[in-house]
Amino acid sequence: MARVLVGPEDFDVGAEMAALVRGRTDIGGIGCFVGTVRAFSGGRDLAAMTLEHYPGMTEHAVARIAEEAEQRWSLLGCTVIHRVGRLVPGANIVLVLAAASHRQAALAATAFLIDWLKTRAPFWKCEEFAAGGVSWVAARDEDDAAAGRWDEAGA
Amino acid sequence: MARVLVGPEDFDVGAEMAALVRGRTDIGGIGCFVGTVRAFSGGRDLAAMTLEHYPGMTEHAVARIAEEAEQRWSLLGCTVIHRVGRLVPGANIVLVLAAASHRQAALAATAFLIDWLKTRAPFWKCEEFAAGGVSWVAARDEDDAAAGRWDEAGA
Amino acid sequence: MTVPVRLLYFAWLRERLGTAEEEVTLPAGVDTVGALLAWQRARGPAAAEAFASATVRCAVNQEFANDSTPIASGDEVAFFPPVTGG
Amino acid sequence: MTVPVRLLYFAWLRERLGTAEEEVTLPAGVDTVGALLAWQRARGPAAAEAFASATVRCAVNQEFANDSTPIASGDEVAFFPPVTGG
Repeated sequence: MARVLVGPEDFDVGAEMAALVRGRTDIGGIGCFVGTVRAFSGGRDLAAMTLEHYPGMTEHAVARIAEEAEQRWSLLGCTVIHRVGRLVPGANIVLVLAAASHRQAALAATAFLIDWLKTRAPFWKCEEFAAGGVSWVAARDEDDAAAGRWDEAGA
Repeated sequence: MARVLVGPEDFDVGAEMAALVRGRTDIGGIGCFVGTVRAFSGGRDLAAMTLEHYPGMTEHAVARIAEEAEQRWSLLGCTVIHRVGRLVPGANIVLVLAAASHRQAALAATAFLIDWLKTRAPFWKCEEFAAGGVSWVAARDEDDAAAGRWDEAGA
Repeated sequence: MTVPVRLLYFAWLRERLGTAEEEVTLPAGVDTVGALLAWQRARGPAAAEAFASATVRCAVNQEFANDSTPIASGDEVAFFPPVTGG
Repeated sequence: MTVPVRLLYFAWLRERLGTAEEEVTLPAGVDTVGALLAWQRARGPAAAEAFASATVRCAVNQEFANDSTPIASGDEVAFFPPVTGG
């Protein structure tokens, strides 16, 4: 059963990883991804990035994505934390952890989790520029393509 | 310039990641892999795993692998820590961190780093069984295949 | 034969419509997402413009939906742009 | 025309040979890794057995080497099984 959190609070990668592996001796590898706010977007300086979401549906959608990863790769542990609200450059946005017997499963599950979070969980990013003005981030075809590669074989 | 450490000391994933990103606002994603000692191998219980290495050559080989990753994926930060000596089940063996502007580069570099560490750095694992006896771990064809996929396109 | 539903809007759709949420009673026959989108476009100029884009996505009772997904009394129906989290 | 070199052994090769390191003087003509492997196999039964395996790997001056890699006076030459770290 994955640990799933959606909220404004920051996360502590070391503490989350320690909690995932504590007392376990069946884990051979832990894959991890942390997404952070960049200070530039399309050549413009960012003041902040605000993440809107769909309360209720979000937690459910993220939990299902995590469950899918747990099943596909027989994960021994899985954590997904996604922040919402206004975040400044350098801030953490998302944490994915996947623990498995072997590294291939841990790393594939990590990539899958972030690919599906980007395309199948109801979050929307709004950029706030240093020079003023805001802009909703457009979905990218390459993110859909990255998510789509998990549709078939599931490797 | 990557941070490379080879030695018996354990590492602190949270502290290493914090050091990698501190003060940076150009990073969009950090990929991470932690390898740990499993308590079972080939159906037998392990008491410990001892990692032997080639002092001098190891640091050099690991640094070159990290440099290759930094160049291929334009990494904004890279850390590789590999432990040596006798490690008990549950203990950390290896840490890989790769920071980049975007997630694809961070995750690809992470996979590359661990694949090449397994096949191109002079470490050898010796298993010590709970029921007595020791055995050197044999290299696996699938690790060579995993490392080989980075030889061509370098995707 | 009218159908009361709860409508939610997110991101730029919420901003363009100037509302995050409303309760409406749909006329008989508006019983799929496709029919509800057509009904939205006929509500007025602002709605017509907001729902003109083929990129508008929908969830019914917090599950991603498509044009043929049925809509029934009491449903929660959300409209939003393609997601961009992660 | 003899060639002094330093030889290192790791993992099971070290254990089978009962030594981690030695200084030897190679006869003239033993000037490649391939020739050095043949010389090792001719040193005695233990060495013959340890070096019989086609999986023995070599590094010259801390760089991975192959049979045709040259060996010169003062080189550090290491022999070991395929690596298994990570």
